[in-house]
This record gives sequence, structure tokens and C-alpha cells, in this order.
Amino acid sequence: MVTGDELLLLYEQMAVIRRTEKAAHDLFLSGLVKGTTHLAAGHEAIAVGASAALRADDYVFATYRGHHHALARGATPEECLAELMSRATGLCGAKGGSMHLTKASAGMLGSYAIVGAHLPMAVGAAWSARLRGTGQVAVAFFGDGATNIGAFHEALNLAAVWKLPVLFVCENNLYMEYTAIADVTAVARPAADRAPAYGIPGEVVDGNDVVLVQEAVDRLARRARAGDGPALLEASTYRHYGHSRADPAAYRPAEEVERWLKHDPLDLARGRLDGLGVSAEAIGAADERATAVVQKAVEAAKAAPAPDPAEALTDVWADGGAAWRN
Amino acid sequence: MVTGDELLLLYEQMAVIRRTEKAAHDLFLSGLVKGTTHLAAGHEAIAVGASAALRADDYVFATYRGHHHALARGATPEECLAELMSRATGLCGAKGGSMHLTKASAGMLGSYAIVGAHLPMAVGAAWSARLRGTGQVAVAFFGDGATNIGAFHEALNLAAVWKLPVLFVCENNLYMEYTAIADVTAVARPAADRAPAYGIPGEVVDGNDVVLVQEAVDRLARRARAGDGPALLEASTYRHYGHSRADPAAYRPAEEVERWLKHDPLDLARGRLDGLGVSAEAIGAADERATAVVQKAVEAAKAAPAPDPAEALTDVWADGGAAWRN
Amino acid sequence: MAELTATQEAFGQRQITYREAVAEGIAREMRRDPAVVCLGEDIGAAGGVFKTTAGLFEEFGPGRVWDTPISEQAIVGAAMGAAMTGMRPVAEIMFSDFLACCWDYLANEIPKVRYMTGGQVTVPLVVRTANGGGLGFGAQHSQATENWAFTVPGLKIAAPSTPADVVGMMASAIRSDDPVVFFEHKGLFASKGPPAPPDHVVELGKAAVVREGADITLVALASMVPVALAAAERLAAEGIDAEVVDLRCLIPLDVSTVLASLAKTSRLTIVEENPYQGGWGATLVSVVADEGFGLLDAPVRRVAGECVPLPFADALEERVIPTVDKVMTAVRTLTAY
Amino acid sequence: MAELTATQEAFGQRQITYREAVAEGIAREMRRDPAVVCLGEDIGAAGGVFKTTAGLFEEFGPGRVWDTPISEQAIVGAAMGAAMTGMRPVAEIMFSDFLACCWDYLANEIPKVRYMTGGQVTVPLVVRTANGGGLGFGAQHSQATENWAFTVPGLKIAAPSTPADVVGMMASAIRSDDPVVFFEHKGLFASKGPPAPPDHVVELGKAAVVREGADITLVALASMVPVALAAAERLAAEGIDAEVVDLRCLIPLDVSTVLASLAKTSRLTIVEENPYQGGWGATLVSVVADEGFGLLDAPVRRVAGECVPLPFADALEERVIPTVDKVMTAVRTLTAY
Ligand SMILES: Cc1ncc(C[n+]2csc(CCOP(=O)(O)OP(=O)(O)O)c2C)c(N)n1
Ligand SMILES: Cc1ncc(C[n+]2csc(CCOP(=O)(O)OP(=O)(O)O)c2C)c(N)n1
Ligand SMILES: [Mg+2]
Ligand SMILES: [Mg+2]
Repeated sequence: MVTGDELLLLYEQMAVIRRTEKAAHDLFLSGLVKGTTHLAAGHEAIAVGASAALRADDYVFATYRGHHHALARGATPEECLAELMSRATGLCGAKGGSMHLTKASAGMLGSYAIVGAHLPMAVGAAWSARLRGTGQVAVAFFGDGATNIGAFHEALNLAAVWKLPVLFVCENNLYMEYTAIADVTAVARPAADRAPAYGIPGEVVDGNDVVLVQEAVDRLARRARAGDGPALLEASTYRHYGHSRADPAAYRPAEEVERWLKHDPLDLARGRLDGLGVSAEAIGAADERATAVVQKAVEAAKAAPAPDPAEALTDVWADGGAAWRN
Repeated sequence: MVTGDELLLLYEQMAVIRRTEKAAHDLFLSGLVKGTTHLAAGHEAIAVGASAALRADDYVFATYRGHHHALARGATPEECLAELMSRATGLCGAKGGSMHLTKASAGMLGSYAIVGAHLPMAVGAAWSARLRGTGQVAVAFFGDGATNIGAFHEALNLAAVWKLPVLFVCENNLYMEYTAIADVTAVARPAADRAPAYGIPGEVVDGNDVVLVQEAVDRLARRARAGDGPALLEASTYRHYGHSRADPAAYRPAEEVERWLKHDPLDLARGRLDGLGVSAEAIGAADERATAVVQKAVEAAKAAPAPDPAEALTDVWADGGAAWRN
Repeated sequence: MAELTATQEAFGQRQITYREAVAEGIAREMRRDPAVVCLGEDIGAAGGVFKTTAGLFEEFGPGRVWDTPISEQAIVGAAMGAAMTGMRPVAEIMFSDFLACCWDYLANEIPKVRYMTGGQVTVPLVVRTANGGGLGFGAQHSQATENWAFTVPGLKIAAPSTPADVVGMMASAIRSDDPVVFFEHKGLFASKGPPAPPDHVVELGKAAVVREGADITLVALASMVPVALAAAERLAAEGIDAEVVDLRCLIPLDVSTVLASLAKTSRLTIVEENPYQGGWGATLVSVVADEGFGLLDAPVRRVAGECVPLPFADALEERVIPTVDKVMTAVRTLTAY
Repeated sequence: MAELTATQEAFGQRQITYREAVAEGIAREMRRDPAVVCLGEDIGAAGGVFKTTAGLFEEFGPGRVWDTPISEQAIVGAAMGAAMTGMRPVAEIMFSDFLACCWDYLANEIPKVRYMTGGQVTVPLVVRTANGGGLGFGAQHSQATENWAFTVPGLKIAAPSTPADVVGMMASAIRSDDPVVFFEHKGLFASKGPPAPPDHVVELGKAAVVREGADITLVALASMVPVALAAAERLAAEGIDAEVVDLRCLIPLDVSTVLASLAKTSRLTIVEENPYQGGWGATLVSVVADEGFGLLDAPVRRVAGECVPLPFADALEERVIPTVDKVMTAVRTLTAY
């Protein structure tokens, strides 16, 4: 079981993510973030709980809604926000943007914007870990909507057949873009109810409780490392903002929103911290540190330069260039 | 329950298919059929049993291993063999070939050579039937290997969510090309064990027993027509030839082959006919008619002309032409 | 352009957006023909993520406007099956990049089934999709993928540049007994133009000369049409009189209009958003270099996307997608040849 | 060619088939580098449906040669994930038509991830696939789909025409830190040629002048190289001296070799199996019509596949795929210009 001090660290990570997402939202509305953003406020416990259960050299693959995973794996708010704000100092040099946050050096192998596409990649990373005998696991995080696309099926079957150390973690926030997952899915639990089709464990966890997430991922990752194969974890959660950009999410019933906002990951963690005897001051100090980090990050990102246009024609190939002909 | 006379008709259809496949095999070996063939000898009961349970206006979608379905739906041995032999009189004017036998006028909406691709099409045909209120059902026949491809998953989920009148019939012959399905599938029953993932019935039937196939398809088709949605039927069977062309199927254990050859659809039907009091003479006469039909078909196909090369540039577009520019 | 629009509006001519035109074009056909049904992700009550199906669910109800799971293969595959059996489905693939998720249907099934069955079946469907870049959506949501479709015989390819053309070409596309891939440009959704007259039908495969000129022919498609027009306006100030052809469709390809223009101008520049390598303009140039060789007084140049993925930042994206400046540079070089 | 082969064999020079060269090329790299692993359908004990992986399972075992389910997305997606994490996977997609079933990986993921991460990751993988027609496999198993890959920046594209090139280019492809799509032509599998010397490496992006000539340049790829060579032999009898360039790779595209040849011959015909619309030859022509315009003394012609699906019957397929006769007709027209 987690100690108060350990949990306080996780809490602070979640607080940083929450504030980074709020900053991204505000920056988008003020025109400083172009394109689109898919904010993960509300999903913090999944990223932070899972990361806490993983090794530093494990592999994570995420979606366009992936800020929380990048941050939980060690990307700084500054490099994330700089990326969103099209700065040369961004995580991907402003070539990726909000949907493609990647920090390979921290095992965050990318955010992919084609629903479901990264599940087979995670299978491949797990295969690679097994071939190299490293004991690493790979984790693919994906939304409820991804459970109905073909790549999901192919990835789970292959992972099961090859008994690979890969975890499939579904962040079930009840909605795809503007349509409820329940309206377009043949089973009640879009992920967990599919696990038997691949002969693998399928579990459901409260994705807003960072401790429960950590425990579940820890257990399934140990199992995977021990050679017992993949597992599917469905983490229930809810997004605080709309799907993307300025979506007001009017399609969600008010009672539902209210109910979920009362089941907030940060609140839950605070309750647990209290139970573990962590003082309100200590929690408040963590909150303040988080606020300060994100504020500084916003300032630094704002001050950073735009990328050199010449960068557009680099890094297609491993030699750093983009020449397709002589 | 089927009567002796009814079953004799089904038997004769199976006998015609068996002989057509034998003819196709011999013609391939003698160089008169080019490209490739995927013979369905051994699978006859599935096509004939299912067809017997369907309405004339129902829709059937099949695979590259689809001769039996074309024949069961009313294509003649002559038009099938002529197609295989690249004759102008072939079912598709020799534009399709063995893998693409189609007789749209008989509701045989095509044989598709990309594994799994036709499952969503069948879903669409069922959707169309529902939209037009015709009471038709659509049936997709596919191999065990198709259960691991993405299109399978997407088709089944959509069919279930929209509660469409479509049946998914898996012809499980234990092998894909040269690899056993058991080696690459996470569950024991590649089709039936996946049905719960879509909240639909999943049944297993002896696919070599034409009567059991007919009964199962009849029951599931009624259910579908009544608005109760799709179903998955896994029919166990075995192919008598190799996967395609001249494949000797050396990868199959001798005992397994022997066991299955003893469980032949024609033998099983003959046993049932005997039980129903149909005389050996009547069965023999059906066999002879089948032999004669196929012999005549081979002669006629041999005598038919090759297609006019100009036909290569027709029928891309609905206007009959192939012009892509002015 | 902006001023022109303002003037027209001042004189009381109603303008509609390209986005509205999409929904209008579909609605007109749905009113006309009960066989027309729509399917796609979030196209129903939500009206589509680009609001290009706004109002359809309200007018036609859930029996004709169907929300789907995120299952691109099932969407397009089901549309195909329905089209083969008496319906005229209009399937939406949200971003044209996602055509890759159902490419088998676009490349191997839909365009081939009529041919390989010897003409037994037709597939009267439309796959609509939001295409193109310039909006900072990054590498996987910004591509101009009309060149993918262009590699596959058996697909008609429409890519209108104005609201009226959207309506008129949508009519032709939905009425077509052949499959049509209909590229709606994301960068044009907010642009405005005169509404389409009643019963407006623009035949597929007819390019439009949208600006007459004597010195050089600019051939463009979709969002590159306003770019080419803007370049032409600015070149006029330099004394270069460019003719601009809006190709409107890639298949059928209106070669005649291009060659006729070239007969007048003797010089050609193609403006295309898709990458230079494998871009549609290359095929047009190859036809011209064969059949129009004698007409050419100068090299032919293609101003196309750079051969890189689409980057996120504005500063980078502008370096990749053709701009007015790049077109002007190309034209100046050729007219000086 | 046949006689030549016979002569060489008579003189004791061993010949190997193109098919054998594929397995040989992979085996050489697997011996060299333990990071090289293979995956695909029926590639293990069965040796591949074209026997192009024969012997690998026996030599390297199940830990390095992996049979997969029929899951093209999982095959290529897993190869990508493995390539990003230290392996050098060689994935087989049985027929190149099936690339459509995993097109998202080829179009949107593999070629873009290095760029969109700002260079953080590389994807050193090879996707091998049996390409092309002429064998009566029908519309869904016969396409020359190198033009699909050619629409996507970020993929290297190899398509060898001889056994030795297969080995040498396979070495380059597997050692490449960039993703390579390796097209093996079904129509060439049974063809024979001299074996590759030890450590044979053919750099990607280098065309080969396989026949020198002064009157016209024929540029061809893969199975069209023997067609172009045969046409050149027969044209020689008519007094036309054709130079034949085997392009070998589409990306990187060796424009220099083509322009250098053109500087000599002033006339150009491209021979390509993929359809005229959207074929790779179009891009090459567009480069020539721009940068090589001054070199041209005649129109440029592309002898390409007809813009139809591939029909089954021989009599029909021959009408669609370029033949020696079609090449000769094109050349005669241009040399007479
Ligand atoms: C293949 C594909 N289809 C459609 C989309 C458009 N799209 C982006 S996010 C999204 C909803 C995804 O929902 P879910 O998987 O539940 O994830 P969430 O956004 O809720 O985190 C859709 C449809 C896409 N990016 N990729
Ligand atoms: C998408 C795709 N991948 C691979 C193939 C090659 N292929 C043709 S048949 C076949 C085996 C199919 O096995 P199964 O589904 O069991 O059907 P069966 O041949 O046994 O009837 C394979 C791999 C294909 N046609 N399509
Ligand atoms: Mg969701
Ligand atoms: Mg099978």
C-alpha cells in the first residue's frame, strides 16, 4: 500500500497535469495555441497511477489526448506547452503539436492521432522487449472509442497469441467525440467485455482513483513481466472539458457531469491523503508548487522563439534530411 | 425435419459441387485453368445447407474459396468452369476468375479475395434490406483465418449495434493457407468464442452435415428476419485439397486427414438418406446426373471462345466504359 | 475576394459558406431520392465535427442519418454493400487521412467489383471527407490525399472550390452510378460564395476557367484555386496575364480544357497541395508533355506540397504547402523563359 | 536472355532465381545482425507462399522467424513498434494489394513518426511484398502498387529486377535506418541471373544503365526492365538504338541518371506497370518537363498500365499491362517525331 509521502508525490503530479491542461485551454481560447487540443483534465489518475507502477524503461504509447501521459512520464509542462504554442523549444520542435507529444528518452514513444493505430505498435514494442530479453513492458493507453476499430482486435489477438508483455489500458470516459460509446458498442464494457475474445484478463478499475490504478497496473505489469502475457484494463473516467478545442460538450447530461465532477481524481487523492495523515498544509504546498511550475512554464513558452521555417525540411530521414531525389 | 426427397436434392447439389471441384482441379493441373484456384471440396454441406435455408432474394457474400457458394446459389457448373478457363462465357466474362465468382442475379453478390473484406459489405446489404423493409437477410461466409482481421471485428460490432439481419458463417477448416488457425488465435473457437464480444449468439455446428447446417441457418435467419439481429455460426469442416493450386497440404497430419475424410459431407448425407428410406438406386441416379452435368460443363467450357481483348477496357464505369479523361 | 464578398452582400446577394453548402447539397439529394442515406461518425445529432451535416438529422431523422462507431472499414464497407443492393449511401470519413484506415475498400473493393464481376453490379456511393492542411492539425490530420485516390482506377474524384460547386457536384456525385470520393477542403469550410440556384447540377469531369488570361495557364484544385487566383491578381500588376483553370474533378480528368487553355498561353503551371512525389499534377503534366508537347514554349512547373509530412507550427506548415508567393515565383520563371 | 543464361550455365556460372535471392538476401542480413527478425503469414516452416523465405525458419528458428495471424495491421504495426525499440524487423505482406489492409501504417504512421516527433525516433524496418500482375491472379492479387507508396513522403521504395540486385538492395534496405517498402515482382520470381557476390550491397537510389543507346531513353522498373530490354533488342533491328535505365528505386529517385541519359538521347519513354493515372512515371516526367525541358527533342511518352482493374484472363490482362509491342510502338512514334 502506498504511503502518504508517496501519494503526495502522485498528487502533485496530478495537480501539475490539471494546471497544465487548464493553461492549454486558456492559451487555446486566447489564440496562442493553434490547431486543436484534446485535454485530459479528469484523466490524471490513469496516467499518474500507471506511470507510478511502471519502470523507467517501459514503453508508453498514447493518443491525441496524451498530455497527461507525456507529463506523467517526465516531459515538463514547459516543453509540452511550448510544443502546443508552436515554439522551437517544444517537445517535438513544434513539428508534432498537441496530438503528437512524444518524449522517447523517457519511454513515452508517442501520441498518435489515428484512433487505435498505436495498439499494434505497443505489441511490437513488447515483442521487441521479449526478443531482447529486457523485462520491459509496453503500455497502450486508448479511449473507449478505439475498442471498435480493427487495429484493436488485431493487436489484442497477436499479443495474446505471442504472450507478450503488453498492457492495454482503456480510458473509458463514456464518449467518443460527441457521441456516447454506449450508442455504438455491442457490449456494456467496451474494453473489458472484449477480453475473453482474446483469452486474456479483462479488469475494470476506477480510473479516477490513482491508488487503485497504480495497484492494478502494478499487478498486471508484474504478470506480464513474468511471461504470463497481456491484459486489458478498463479505467472509468470522465473528461472535464469537451472533446477538443472549444467543444462545450452540451451533449452530456448535466446530472452526469455533476456526478463525475464530484468524483474528481484530485479530490479522491486528497481524501486518501487525509486518511493517511498528510496535513492540509503539505497538500496546499504541493498545489502551490504545481501552480508555480505551470505558471513559469507558460511564461517560458511564451518567451520562446518560433521554429526556423527551414526546420520544415529536416528529419524526414534518419540522416536528418528530407531529400527524396538527387 | 427434411424429407428424403428434399435431402436427395441437397445431396445432388453437393455431388455437383464435388465433381465441379474435381474438374477444376484436373483442369488446373492440365494447364487449362491459369492463375490459382481454392477448391471447396469438403465444404459442400455448408453452402448447400445454408442456401436451402435462405430465400431466393437473400444476399450471399463469399471468399476466393467460393465455388460452392456460387453453385449452391444457382450458378451452373458450365459458367463457373468457363470462368476458370478464361472463356467469354464465364460467369464474369473471364474478368473475375476463380477467386471472384459472382452471380448477382441469384443474390450471390460476389467472392472477395481480401480476407475479411466482405463482412462489412454483408452488413451493408443487411442494412439496406432493413432500410428498404424487404425482410431479406445477408450472409457472409468466411474462413477461420478471417476471424483475426480487423474488418471482422468492425463488421460484427456494427451489425450488433444496428441489430441487422446478417449472419456470419465461419467455415472453420482448421487451417489458413499452410498454418493452423490454432497457432495464431487466442481462443479455441476462432469465431464462436468471439460472439460474446458483440453480444450476439455464437453457435458451433458440424459443417459437414448438410441437415444440421440447414437447421442452424434456418433458425438464425428467422431470428434475424424477425428483427432480433445478427448471429455467428461456426461450421467445422475440412478441405479435401490443399489451400490452393497444387498445394499437397503436407503440413496436415495424416491421421487428421484420414479422420476428416471419413467424416465426408456426401457420405454423411448418404447415411441420412439411407435412414430416410431413399434407395441406393435413387442416390446412384443423382450421382450419375451430377457426373453428367459436370462432364457436359467441362466440354462446353472447353469449346467456348476466349474473351475479346477489347473487353479489357469495358465495365469500369456504370456506362460500360473505362474512360478516365477526355 | 474579401472585398468582393462584402460588396455583393452590400447589394443584398446572400452568401453561403462552403460548410453550409455541403449540408445543403446532401439535403437536396435526400429530398429528391429516398434511397440516399448518410452514415459516419458524429454526423447525426452532432451535425458532424465540421458541421457539414448540420440539420440533416433534424430533417431526415435517424432512419436516414446514421451515427457509427469508430470503424472506418465498417462504414465504407457497409456503404458498399448497401450501394450494391439498392441504396445510395453517403459515407463520411471525418478526415481524409483516415481513408488509410479503410483503404482496402477504396483501393481493392469498391472500384473493382463492377469490373471483376463483368459488370454485374454497380456501386453508387459517395465517400465524403475533409481534406487538406493549413490549419495546424499536424501530420495525421492535414494531408491532401486526393493523390491516393488518384492511383486507383475506378473511383471518380471530386474536389470543389466554391459553395455553389459543392452543391452542384454533390448532386452529380450522389446521382452517379459510379463511386465518387468527394474531397471537401477544411481550409475552405468557412469561405463564402453565392448560393447554388435550385436544381443546380455540375457535371463531374468539367473543369472551369475561372480567370481568363493569355500568358500562362495555372491549373489548380480546391483550396489551391483561391491561391492561384490571388497569384494571378498580383501577377497582373506585373503585367503577366494568367489564366486560371479550376479542375474541380481529378477523375474524370478534363484534359481538353487544359490543352485548350495551353493552346492560347503556351505555358503551364500546376498548383497542387498534395506532395510533389506522386501528386496528381504529375499525371496531368505527363499528358501535356505527350499530347501538348508542341504547344509548350517553356518548361512545365508544378508548385506542389514539399515531400515531407505536414508539420504542426504555422511557420513550418507555410513552408510545406504552396503559397501565393511560390506560385508567383514559378510563373515569373516560366514567363521569362 | 534465355540463351544468354544457357550459355553462362554452360560455362559453369551458377544462376539463382529471383525467388532464391530474396531468401538469400534476408539470410545474409540475419547472419550479420541479430536485431533482424522476420514476421508474416506462413513465412516460417512453410517458407512463404512464394517460397521467398525458404530456409530461414530452419536456419534461424522460431525466435527470429515468426508466423502471424491474418492481421496485416498487427504485422506492420508490430514491426513499427519493434523498429522503434531496437529491432530491425522485416515484415512480409503476402501480396502488395494487401498493403491496403494496413495502409494507415504505411501512409500515416511509419513515414511520419520520425518527423512529427522532431527526429526523436527512427523506424528501421522493411516491408516486403509480392507485387505486380501477369499471372492471372485477378483484380485483387495482381496490382503493381508501388505508386501507392510513392504518394507518401517518408518511405523508401525499392523494386529490384535481377537476383543480384535483390540481394544487394535487401542488404541496403535492412541496414537502412529509414523504413523501406521492398517490392518483389511476382512475375520475376522464377527468373534467373548470376548470384550476388559476397557482401554485395547496392545503395538505394542508384539507377543502373542496363543497356547503352543513343536514340532514346527507356526508363523502367522491376518486371518492366526485361520488357524494355526486349523492346530495345527488337528496335535495334529496326535501327533504333535505345538506352535502358533500370530505376531500381523510386525513393530516393535517381533523377540525375535519367537526365544524363536524356542529355545523350533527347527522347524519353517510361515503361511502368502501374496505371497511367497516378503512376510513378508521371512524377519523373514532370521533373523532366521542368528541369530537362531543354533536352527534349520530342514528346515524352509513358507506356503504363491501362486505367482499369486487372482482369483475370490472359487475353485481357495482356491488353492492360505494358508489352514489348506497346513499348516499340511508343518508341517508333517518338523517334519519328
Ligand atoms: C481512425 C480514426 N477515426 C476517427 C478519428 C476522429 N476522432 C478523433 S478522437 C475521436 C473520438 C475518440 O474517442 P475515444 O476513443 O473514446 O477517446 P477520447 O477522445 O474519449 O479520449 C474520433 C472519432 C480519428 N482520429 N481516427
Ligand atoms: C488480407 C489478406 N491477407 C492475406 C491473404 C492471403 N490469403 C489468402 S487465403 C488465406 C488463408 C485464409 O484462411 P481461412 O480464412 O481459414 O480460409 P480458407 O482458405 O481456409 O477457406 C490467406 C492468408 C488475403 N487474401 N487477404
Ligand atoms: Mg472516450
Ligand atoms: Mg481455413
